[in-house]
Amino acid sequence: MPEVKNRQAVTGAQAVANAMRQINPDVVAAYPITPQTPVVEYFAQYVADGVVETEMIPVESEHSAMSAVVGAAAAGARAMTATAANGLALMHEIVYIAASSRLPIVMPVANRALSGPINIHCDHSDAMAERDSGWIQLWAENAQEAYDLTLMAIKLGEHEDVRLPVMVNFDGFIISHGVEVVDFLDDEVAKKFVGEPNPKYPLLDVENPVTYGPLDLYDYYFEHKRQQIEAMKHVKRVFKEVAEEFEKISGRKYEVLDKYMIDDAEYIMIALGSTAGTIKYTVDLLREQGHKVGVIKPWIFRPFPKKELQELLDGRKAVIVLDRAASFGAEAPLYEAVKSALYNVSSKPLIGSYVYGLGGRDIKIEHIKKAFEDAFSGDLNPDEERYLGLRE
Amino acid sequence: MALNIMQLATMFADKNPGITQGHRLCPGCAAPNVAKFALMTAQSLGYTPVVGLATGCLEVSTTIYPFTAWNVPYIHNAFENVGATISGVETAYRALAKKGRIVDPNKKYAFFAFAGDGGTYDIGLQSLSGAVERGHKFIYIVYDNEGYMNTGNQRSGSTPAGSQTTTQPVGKKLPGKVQLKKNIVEIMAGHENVYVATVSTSEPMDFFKKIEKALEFDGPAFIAAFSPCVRFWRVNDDKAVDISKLAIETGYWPLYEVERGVYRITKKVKELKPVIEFIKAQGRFRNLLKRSDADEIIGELQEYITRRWERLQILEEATKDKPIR
Amino acid sequence: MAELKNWKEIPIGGIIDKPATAKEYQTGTWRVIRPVYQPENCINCMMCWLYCPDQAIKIEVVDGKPKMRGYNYYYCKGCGLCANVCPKSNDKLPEEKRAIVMKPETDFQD
Amino acid sequence: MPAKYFEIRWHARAGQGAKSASQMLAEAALEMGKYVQSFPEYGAERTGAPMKAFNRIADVPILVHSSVESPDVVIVIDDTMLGHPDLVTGVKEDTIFIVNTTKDIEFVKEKLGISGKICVVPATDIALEEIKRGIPNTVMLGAIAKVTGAITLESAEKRIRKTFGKKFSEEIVEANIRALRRGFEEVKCNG
Repeated sequence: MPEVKNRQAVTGAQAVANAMRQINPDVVAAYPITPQTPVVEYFAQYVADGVVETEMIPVESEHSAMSAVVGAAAAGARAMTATAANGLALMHEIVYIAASSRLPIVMPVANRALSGPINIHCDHSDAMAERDSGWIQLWAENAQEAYDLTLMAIKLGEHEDVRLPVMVNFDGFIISHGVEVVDFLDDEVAKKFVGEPNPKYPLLDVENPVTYGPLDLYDYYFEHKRQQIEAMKHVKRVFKEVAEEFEKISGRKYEVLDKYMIDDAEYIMIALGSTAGTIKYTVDLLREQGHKVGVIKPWIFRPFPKKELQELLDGRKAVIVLDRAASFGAEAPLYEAVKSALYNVSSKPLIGSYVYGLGGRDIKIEHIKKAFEDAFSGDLNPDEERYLGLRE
Repeated sequence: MALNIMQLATMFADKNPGITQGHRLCPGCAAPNVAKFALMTAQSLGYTPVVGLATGCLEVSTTIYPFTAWNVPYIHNAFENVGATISGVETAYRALAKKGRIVDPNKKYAFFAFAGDGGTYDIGLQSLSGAVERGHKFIYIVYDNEGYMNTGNQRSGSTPAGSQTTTQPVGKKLPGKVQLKKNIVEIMAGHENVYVATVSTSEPMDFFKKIEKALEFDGPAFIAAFSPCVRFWRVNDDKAVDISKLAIETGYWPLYEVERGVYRITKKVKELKPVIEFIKAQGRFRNLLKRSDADEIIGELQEYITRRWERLQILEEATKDKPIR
Repeated sequence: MAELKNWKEIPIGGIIDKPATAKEYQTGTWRVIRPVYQPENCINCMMCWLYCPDQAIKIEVVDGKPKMRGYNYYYCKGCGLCANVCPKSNDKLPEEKRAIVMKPETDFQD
Repeated sequence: MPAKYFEIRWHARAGQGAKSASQMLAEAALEMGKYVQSFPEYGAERTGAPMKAFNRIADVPILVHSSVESPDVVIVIDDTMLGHPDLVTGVKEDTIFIVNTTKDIEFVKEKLGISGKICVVPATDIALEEIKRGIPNTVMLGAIAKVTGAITLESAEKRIRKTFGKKFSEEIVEANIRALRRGFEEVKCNG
């Protein structure tokens, strides 16, 4: 394992901004929004101090942030932005255009509840609203992962077989503003890892003029969508390659799924983001009492790790899915996807859906225990959505 | 250097000026000429154009996959964001030039953004304003056909009072659009360090000169190009230039420029023709003319045009040799 | 029109990776009125060339000067703007004196 | 075996620097090779509004991301907040209170209405004397080092030199070190 030279206590926002500093993108266009703001502030300071060569565009809205990075990435630049919540929602239209134009933009997202009423705290409704936009979605549990995944996102998105934009999700405030211990790579190691960009069809190659964004009618639009579907199919393989390379330089191992105590687990809980850590701790507590419990946290939510989950969940007693977002009039997004994946496993586990933490509501160990206890007593109903930490 | 038509024809006799044949704009449309005039000027002065387009007629009709009627780098992103998109392209240019990647150091790049009035006066105004405020070096050209003509003549902030549109039609009860056209030139001139001008294809020399100024200006430029839509203005296919001339002669579309706050009228009209001549020449005002309150509405427009013309002359005199910065 | 390609055969991202591919597209089929060039009346002022929205005017440079050489009917949509801006083709001139005459497409066989 | 985290809760008014103090504590603990968390509770605080910040310190990576409910230590930066019920929420029998105040332990005990361990330190006064500004952070770090042992005086000193050394003069750095030491020496506890 490589020696840790640079261990710091920093906020998730600092960790992400530091990853951006090491990436040294050609262009960053960003607009501040709580709780992403410190990412932009730290990075703007790097620009002001000349420690990066990045040209920064202080745009007048998130819509323009995404529009400008689309322009910059199409031009041939390595381009990044960052956002949260309403900002991401404002970008929505162009989020799709970035993906369909196959521009490998990397965008850290400090996950926050979408209005209304307005709320600045963590939940996953912002990213979930973009889950079908054609972006790869990586999800970090803590500041360390937010840093690591931001670096890996560059290589993943820019890979020849992928060429898709990547959203790096980390929980607003909990991770973005919380101070944690992060081991940073040396600048040179990080820079070597992300490598030089290799743009495809750069607009500024004026000797070979290309046309971006034509009117694509029914005779070709479908074919272009099929290409996007295909690109997503390569993501898990490429992520594995990128993660293996990253492990060599960091000693930190990433896979499609983060698995904790699942080898003999009869009861498995699935969650995204920082809550997975609290679940791991709860698993330790319950294991001490003799319960065979474990937790799976998808590092990648889009593309959805269906096959991997099928293999791991087949034959377990129960699967409990925690969602930090609701899907009004339908099942919560992570639960829906997991449930659908379990349709054709040979031995279906019991399954239950728990929505928690909307608008930053704290998720406590007792809540997690309660959901596990429901599973222990066989009290799970696949068609019932339950709520943790809600006054009923 | 003042460009002339013979020189340009010689230069572009056997090559396309950025935009090419095979586009699917309506016969007689003014928009391709707006693009052609601008891009010919840039190239004849040694610039390499890179163009961004907002969704609209010019965009839709020139790039129907797998066909593109452009032989220069072209990007369309969405309707409301060509200002931001070209900001990104222009910024990438600076970043890549600095790092010695992709950009050819021996070329002078010129960044153009084209948008209709919908993408400029209405939905794209924020993106345009932001890009100009940030001072990106680009030339934004609105081909102003006074409505959402791409989708069949819906009202925009540029549609004049009395013009028939499908979203603010003349009805039994309501008189159609009564609001005056938004004065986009003054809005854009309100930004600092910007070159702003109006142009018309019916005055090509003035058009070329202003593009040249815009190219050489140290900052963003905004050019409003009068761009008749022969189809929805309900005039014959061959009338785009005639209508443009009438617009200038009546003072409906004054040709002027504002450079760092200094106003200059570039086409002096000794005596303005009455605006009714401009109105009567177009079918889009037919319903207005049938109304009992037509004289009132046209009278208001005439009053506005007369005052604006006077005001421009006062501004020209008052700001002469007094740039704001 | 060329045969439609499948998704593996086209560039990604909806990008058109070659310039000016629209030149293959024939817009001349839209034409209902045809401009007919009468070179004996032309003064080669280039107004038709300047205003043709479809770049359908053929130009040849002779001794450094541009000369009108008729139409590229593959593209000409027949809008008539060329005749309208032509100083030698106004309505007051008899047809045989004009440089450009607009004639119904049905008058022609090709 | 579930890991044991040492948990701290800070009470202050927005603008008094408790967030920075909690971060400095985390950094000092990091100097000792510990794993740390520091996070404030965010609302729409404006200057003067009561606020909370939290720390977790452990020998292993910290997994939990929920708020601190049963703190091992409660730090009160502003004694005008004594008596606020939030201060005693979730406290255990062995929870230690460290209060920045010029009042005595009995006064604090009465205000809090608890029977556990209470420590007092006139941190603002010390800060005024040493740093010439009423910012009690470094004094409180000294008191925490003495009372809890979660950080050492050496680790705090190292951290102060690193953090302040970048921004301030040697004089200010030394004044803060003196403030730190006085916090360590002058904190008084019952029991």
